[in-house]
Amino acid sequence: MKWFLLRRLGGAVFVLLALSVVVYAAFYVAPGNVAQIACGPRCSPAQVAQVSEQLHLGDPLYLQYAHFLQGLFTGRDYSTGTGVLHCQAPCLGLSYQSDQQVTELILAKLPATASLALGAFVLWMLLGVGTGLLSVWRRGRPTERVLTWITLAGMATPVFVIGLLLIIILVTALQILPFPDYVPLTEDPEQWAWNLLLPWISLALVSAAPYARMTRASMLETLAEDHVRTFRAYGVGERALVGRHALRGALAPVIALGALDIGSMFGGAVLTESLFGIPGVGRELVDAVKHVDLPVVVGLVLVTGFFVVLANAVADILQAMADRRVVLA
Amino acid sequence: MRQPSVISRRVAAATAVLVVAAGAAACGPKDNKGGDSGSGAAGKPEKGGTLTVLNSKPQEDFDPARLYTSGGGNVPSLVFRTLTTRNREDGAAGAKAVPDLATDLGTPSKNATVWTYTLKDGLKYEDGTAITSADIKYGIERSFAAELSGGAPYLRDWLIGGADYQGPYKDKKGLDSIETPDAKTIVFHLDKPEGEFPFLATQTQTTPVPKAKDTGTKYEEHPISSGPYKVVKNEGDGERLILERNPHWSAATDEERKAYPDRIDVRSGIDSAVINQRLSASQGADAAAVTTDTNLGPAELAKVTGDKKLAARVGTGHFGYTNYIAFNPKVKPFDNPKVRQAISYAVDRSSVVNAAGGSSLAEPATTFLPDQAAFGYTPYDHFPAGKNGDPAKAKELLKEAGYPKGLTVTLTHSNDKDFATSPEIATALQEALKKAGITVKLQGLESNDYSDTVYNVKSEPGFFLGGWGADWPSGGPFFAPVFDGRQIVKSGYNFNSGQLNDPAVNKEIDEINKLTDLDSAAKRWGALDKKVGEQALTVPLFHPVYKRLYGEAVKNVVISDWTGVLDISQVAVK
Amino acid sequence: MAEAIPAEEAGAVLAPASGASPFWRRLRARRAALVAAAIVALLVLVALAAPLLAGIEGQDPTTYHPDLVDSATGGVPVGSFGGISAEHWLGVEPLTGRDLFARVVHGARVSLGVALAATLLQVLIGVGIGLAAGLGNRFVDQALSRVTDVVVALPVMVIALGALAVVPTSFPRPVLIAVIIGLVGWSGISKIVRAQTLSLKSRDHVAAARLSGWGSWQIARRELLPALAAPVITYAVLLFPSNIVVEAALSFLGVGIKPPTPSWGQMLSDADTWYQAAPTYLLIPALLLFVTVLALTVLGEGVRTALDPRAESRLRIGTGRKKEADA
Amino acid sequence: MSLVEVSDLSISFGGVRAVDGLSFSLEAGGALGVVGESGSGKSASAYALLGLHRGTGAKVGGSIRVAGVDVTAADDAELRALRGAKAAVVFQDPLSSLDPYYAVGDQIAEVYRVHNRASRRAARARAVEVLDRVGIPDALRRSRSRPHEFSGGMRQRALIAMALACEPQLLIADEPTTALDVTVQAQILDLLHDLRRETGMGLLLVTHDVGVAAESVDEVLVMQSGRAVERGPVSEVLVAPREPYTRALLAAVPRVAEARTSSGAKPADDTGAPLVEAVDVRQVFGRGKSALAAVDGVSLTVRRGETLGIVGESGSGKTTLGRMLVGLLEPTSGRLTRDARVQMVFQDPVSSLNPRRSIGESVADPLRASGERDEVVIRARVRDLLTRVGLAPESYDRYPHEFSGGQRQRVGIARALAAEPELIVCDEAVSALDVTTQAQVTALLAELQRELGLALVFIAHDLAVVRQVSDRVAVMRQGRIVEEGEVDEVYGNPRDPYTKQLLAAVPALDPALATVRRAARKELAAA
Repeated sequence: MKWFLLRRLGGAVFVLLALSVVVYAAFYVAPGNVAQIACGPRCSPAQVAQVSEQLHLGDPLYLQYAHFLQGLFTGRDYSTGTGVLHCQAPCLGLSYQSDQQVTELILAKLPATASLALGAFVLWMLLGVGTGLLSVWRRGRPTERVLTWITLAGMATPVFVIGLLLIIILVTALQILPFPDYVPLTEDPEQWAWNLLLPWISLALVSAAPYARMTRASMLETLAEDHVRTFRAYGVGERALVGRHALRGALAPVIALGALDIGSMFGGAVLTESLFGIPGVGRELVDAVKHVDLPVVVGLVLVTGFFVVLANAVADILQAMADRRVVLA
Repeated sequence: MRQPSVISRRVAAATAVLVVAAGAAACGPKDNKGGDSGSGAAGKPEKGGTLTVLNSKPQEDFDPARLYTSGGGNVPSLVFRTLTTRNREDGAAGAKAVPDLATDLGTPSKNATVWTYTLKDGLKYEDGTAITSADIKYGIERSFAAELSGGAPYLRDWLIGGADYQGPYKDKKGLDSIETPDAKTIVFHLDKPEGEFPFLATQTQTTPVPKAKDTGTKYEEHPISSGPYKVVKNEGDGERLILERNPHWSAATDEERKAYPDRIDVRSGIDSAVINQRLSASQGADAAAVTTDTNLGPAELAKVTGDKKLAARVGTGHFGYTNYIAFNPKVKPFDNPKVRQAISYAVDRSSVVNAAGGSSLAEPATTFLPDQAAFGYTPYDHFPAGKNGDPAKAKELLKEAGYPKGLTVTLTHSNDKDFATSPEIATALQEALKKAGITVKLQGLESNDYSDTVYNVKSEPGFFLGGWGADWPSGGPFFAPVFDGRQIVKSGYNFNSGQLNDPAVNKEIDEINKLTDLDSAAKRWGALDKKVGEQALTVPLFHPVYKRLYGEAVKNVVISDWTGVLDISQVAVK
Repeated sequence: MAEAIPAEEAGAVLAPASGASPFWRRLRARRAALVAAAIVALLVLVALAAPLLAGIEGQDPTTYHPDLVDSATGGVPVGSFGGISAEHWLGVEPLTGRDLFARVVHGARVSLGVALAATLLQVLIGVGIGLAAGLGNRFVDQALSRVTDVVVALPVMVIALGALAVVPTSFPRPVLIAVIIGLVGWSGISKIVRAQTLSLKSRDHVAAARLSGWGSWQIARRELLPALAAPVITYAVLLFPSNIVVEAALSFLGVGIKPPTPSWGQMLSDADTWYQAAPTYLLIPALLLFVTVLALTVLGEGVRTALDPRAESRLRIGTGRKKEADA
Repeated sequence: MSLVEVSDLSISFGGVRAVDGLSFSLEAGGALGVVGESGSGKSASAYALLGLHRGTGAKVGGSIRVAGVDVTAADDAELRALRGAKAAVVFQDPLSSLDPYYAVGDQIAEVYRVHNRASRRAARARAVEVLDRVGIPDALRRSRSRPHEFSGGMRQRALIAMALACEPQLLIADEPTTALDVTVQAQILDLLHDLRRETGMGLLLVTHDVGVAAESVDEVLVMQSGRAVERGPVSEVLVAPREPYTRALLAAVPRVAEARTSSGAKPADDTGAPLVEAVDVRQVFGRGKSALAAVDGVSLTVRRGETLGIVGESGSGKTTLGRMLVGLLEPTSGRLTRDARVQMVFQDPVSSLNPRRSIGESVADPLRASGERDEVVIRARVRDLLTRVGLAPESYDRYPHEFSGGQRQRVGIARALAAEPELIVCDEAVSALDVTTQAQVTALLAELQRELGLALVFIAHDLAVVRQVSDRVAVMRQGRIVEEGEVDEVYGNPRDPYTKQLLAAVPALDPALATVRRAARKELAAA
């Protein structure tokens, strides 16, 4: 296991560096005069040149990337006019648009995405595994048919359509829930949960479907295994067989998939965030890319990349544990 | 000002749902008695309470040197007082400038190339220290620093030595063309006559900044206030801004700003649909809420017009802005005036107005200058296209121009759904011109790519959608950058798309700039617009109309003709 | 956009599908799959015959009808249900007045076309990389897994906007969108193919083939690919609907198909604010998208169980009902 | 009233009738062996005793009474009460019969608590007790570890412990030792024998291996395609069978004690250069601390026309050696020279043929690989080969799933012959087959060797089969050859203690010898 972790860590570092190079290259090549955008539409060519020099935009690609790496490992100094601002390592530079430290900017946005991701994760795991378990428990009966149809319907709807429908029903018609307006957890937990309920539900409804299918499939597979036959031959009841043995067998692959999905969720559920106006990483990425704000884009891609790579490693570990029975004596 | 960043229509990424809530207690029709001519909730406005501002865009770069505002901006003008400011009265009077920190609109001398201002007495910062002319000089100098870029270009173009000055951090000795003989007076030396300097003095660049308290790019987090409110909290570069009363502000020295609420909570990053939804529901704190950057979209408008109570809570305003088709005469076949005229005849303004949100959000335009007196609006329609275009006349002209079988052209537009240069408007034009035998191919560009392409002399396409707004309500800043030959920029952003360099037009522009009597200047701008219009360098399409909701408890709502929107310094919530 | 692509294993089992005939027999036995197949066929037909159908209705997707919308109220279509009438079977589009039926029908062509092209691309790349990772030595396997990580980690949003900025606008947008979606979604297939290749490699008949003298690429073609067909097809049939949703999501974020080409995603993103003023404008594309994706998912499910003969037998074991056993 | 009474039992799955009118009974404390080839319905009948077919769609006819309970009539609750408490079962494959996620002790405790009101702690104590009783060392600690940390034999002991937990009156053992090595098999059979003597519970032992039956049961019931052929005391049926089927079955069973019957093969031609020569070859898997030497320094030669048997338990490295000889695996170190065309026949009939390709095409594979393009020539050559291995030439276009295990092995052989090899390595080629089919396939191999002068390397774990086929034999243990020589010499008087232990563990067909050999084994194990 130690060997495995070391290799994955090395792999992760490689992936993150590769990501930053890809994004730098893409934006270096992309048209759109960054200096002009950063300076403002009515800047004179002289002013644009000054801004371009100040942001080192004139340097060749490798030099800009070198500055970036230097910032990442040792920190960098920026002139604020009257003094010097030291952005300590890991410094992802300053945003062209708002001169804010990218690290601060992302840390300010992460809680919103995290709350959305974790809340939705819990809901869709419960919903998914629950539906899967129920449909196996009731297999062959009408309820299983209905549940299968609901899960398939869940997979067939984009999140922004489900979100819209929920808003129409729960907010406008029945007015049970307020229109979501993100309140940080630290400020007011009760409001935080109340406002995030709608995004959680709509995200969970869409993402729960694959889990329901997978739970059902792997539970059925486990039920056909020899060891379940053994316990049935020893008089163990159906409920215990399904609840204890079949479910336990199905959990490992499901959690592995869950780890994978939550990793990409940290990449910001762009659609859900835009639909419900949640100031998360996803929306920030869309704005930053549209304003060709390179430092923010690179910073965001690295952070989301980190979570995805972390999730992949965790998913593989869980998968390895799940398949432990294959690697037998 | 090209695309007013302060006032933007509904942003593309927003998804919207509008609710028509049953609505709280209805309030009767307003009467405009008393000094406060604003509409809104009944009863006399009193001091106190918290005004909530719900915005999509954050108050980015909240530094007087960096803000690009029209007349000092809405929220910024609560904190940054300027030499002069916009008149806060309702209607057409609102389009004039009035003194603010200065005692008057400035005394011009030497043929309007030297402007002198004297400061009122008893002007203090939030920390009680006095405001001096040196602070105003330093404030202007700061706006030249590369780190604090973003402001309007006029100071750089008008002040002597402005083009080369690099800001106080690099040129320690400062800008000579601004003199401060004593703590109360400040004198500006311009390199050419500018009758409209008082309008320029309304911009936040003339806000005083004490040199001792300047922290460069960090100043925006807590700028020193000279206005009725001071910054108590500024999170995420303007995403959350809380203003509270500035004890050292004296109402005596400031007739313009009423400043009724005790506290103003400016929240941003909210979806524009959410803003309209909360304003119409108007529950809880949202009853005392307004917005300074989100208009009603067409779909939301459809609901509002159907509900009397809601319709009463909509402020309608006109901001000096024109959307038009721009031609680049250097590109074939648009060098031929007959082709440009043919297109002017073929345009179907009603389908363009629909694409821009319908007749209540856009009014057809036949003149380049906006249809407001302040711009010297002189109606003309050299190439009458009627409501739905005149394809026959257009075909006739095309035959004369040597294109009997019609022609094929490419229209460049932006991909943003901004109801100005958007794909919808481009497709509306495409359909109209098809009737006149002109096949139009569409070229949609991403927003940044679009600005780089159309505002660069080398890459400017022959036929593209454009729009222009007023930095202040006068023909000067509207007309000159687009038609003045000397404002053609070879490398960098050039807004003179027609690349017109007509000595007669240039000379007339200089003449008008000399006038300090703004009314006569306005008439001259109107006449010049009519004359240049004959060359059909642009095809005016429509002027936008801004409609915005405000909360039920909001009183004294004033819509000024300068900004076209509700003035936050007048409203009360008690 | 991360949540639109379901990365779950298809659960397809490498059961030796003995010959083709039982597959069709099992597929026919599943009624739901048959209905779904019919719907999908109908949709493909509609997409192909789009101009013909619009012709029958006498409309086209681009003509403006300003007279059919009430300009003062923000462009709401005149008449009930969004202006449904004899000439306009599904009503007209607010603001522009363009015929909705023609737009939906042409939109089908774009949405289904883009999704199909993207799926094929994903299958090609996925199988290629999966096979290479499965057959290659440890170093190749590691390197390719890391490459997959990079692709999975890159948000589709960045790729889309980066590509749009770089690629000249003359390049046909639907093809570009298909390539973008294709470049992003192949990691699921490559994981499956790699896993199956690893388990197949240890099979005796593969060893026998090597002993007979075949080279490793011939072995890949003769022994591995036929065995990979089942799981890959099953996963592709599930990937296809999710690609439609991704195209809709990209249009929703303003980086998808650009006007005037109609696509369902774009119509959805335009219609989101009109849900109260002109509900049909939103419901029609939403419903169509839902039905298409549902039909494809059900078909995919049917194909999966038909390819995996052990599926039915698993259902019955241990349901423990006494009476059935003694029948 | 006897412990088990089965009368006119019939079981059919879908259209296939697996058991047809079977009747037998078992007295309390008695031991009955049910012997038959695969497909004879022996396991189906055993499962029917616990009503395990309920809900699987199988149709069960006739009456079954176990420990006073009428199984077919019992409702679910009654049936559950019977399973485990009155009658318990031990399945064949220890690999997958335990839940990989729970500790072994917990699983036994779970079964115990199904039938006895007991606290969790008491149940776990009972688990440790029975684990200790079946001879698992340090039972308390091992009860907390999970199944994959147990060896094959240990896991089978744990399953027996689970059966003992509720002190059932009847133990049904379905092929309990088939998946185990011969030495471990002997220990398990001895354990079963001691437990029966101690607890007096009845035993129903289902097996295809006549030897296993001979050693551990009092009476034996021979079954063929769903019907009982013969029943009687083990000493009578196995020594002097009445029915012709039983006689044929016994004849086909290879005896480890008898010398090769047909040794008409050409004498090994040891003049020419050896076809394959391995000098101190090693094969190491994994790296660093976890490196495992599957083959640890083996030297051997194979001459033309000769049959070299390689015998050893699982994990001895015999398969790895086989794959190296053929060239599928490159040795990590040591020299291996091969100047002959070699082919291989594999163990698992299912995985050795590509399911999507007709058997004719599979056989034609080597021909196509060698560049032959002419379809007519290929088809003719394949038809000859199919006939040569005893298959109908028209079956060229039929698919593997339409053939039995034995027939598929014949296709494997035909494919090997297609490449006109000089040496064929048979890796457990007959281990998965029934005794009768096994005999036919080995006879075919011998015939081909004589006719084509082939050299054979016969890898297997069944000492008896190896003795029937080989000229020379090598015994492998943990990657090394512990003994090598003429087959009669090695089997007659083995020198290496491991070989002796192996030979002692092979179950003898004569029940009388059983008790004597069991005592010898105990004393050897103690030494």
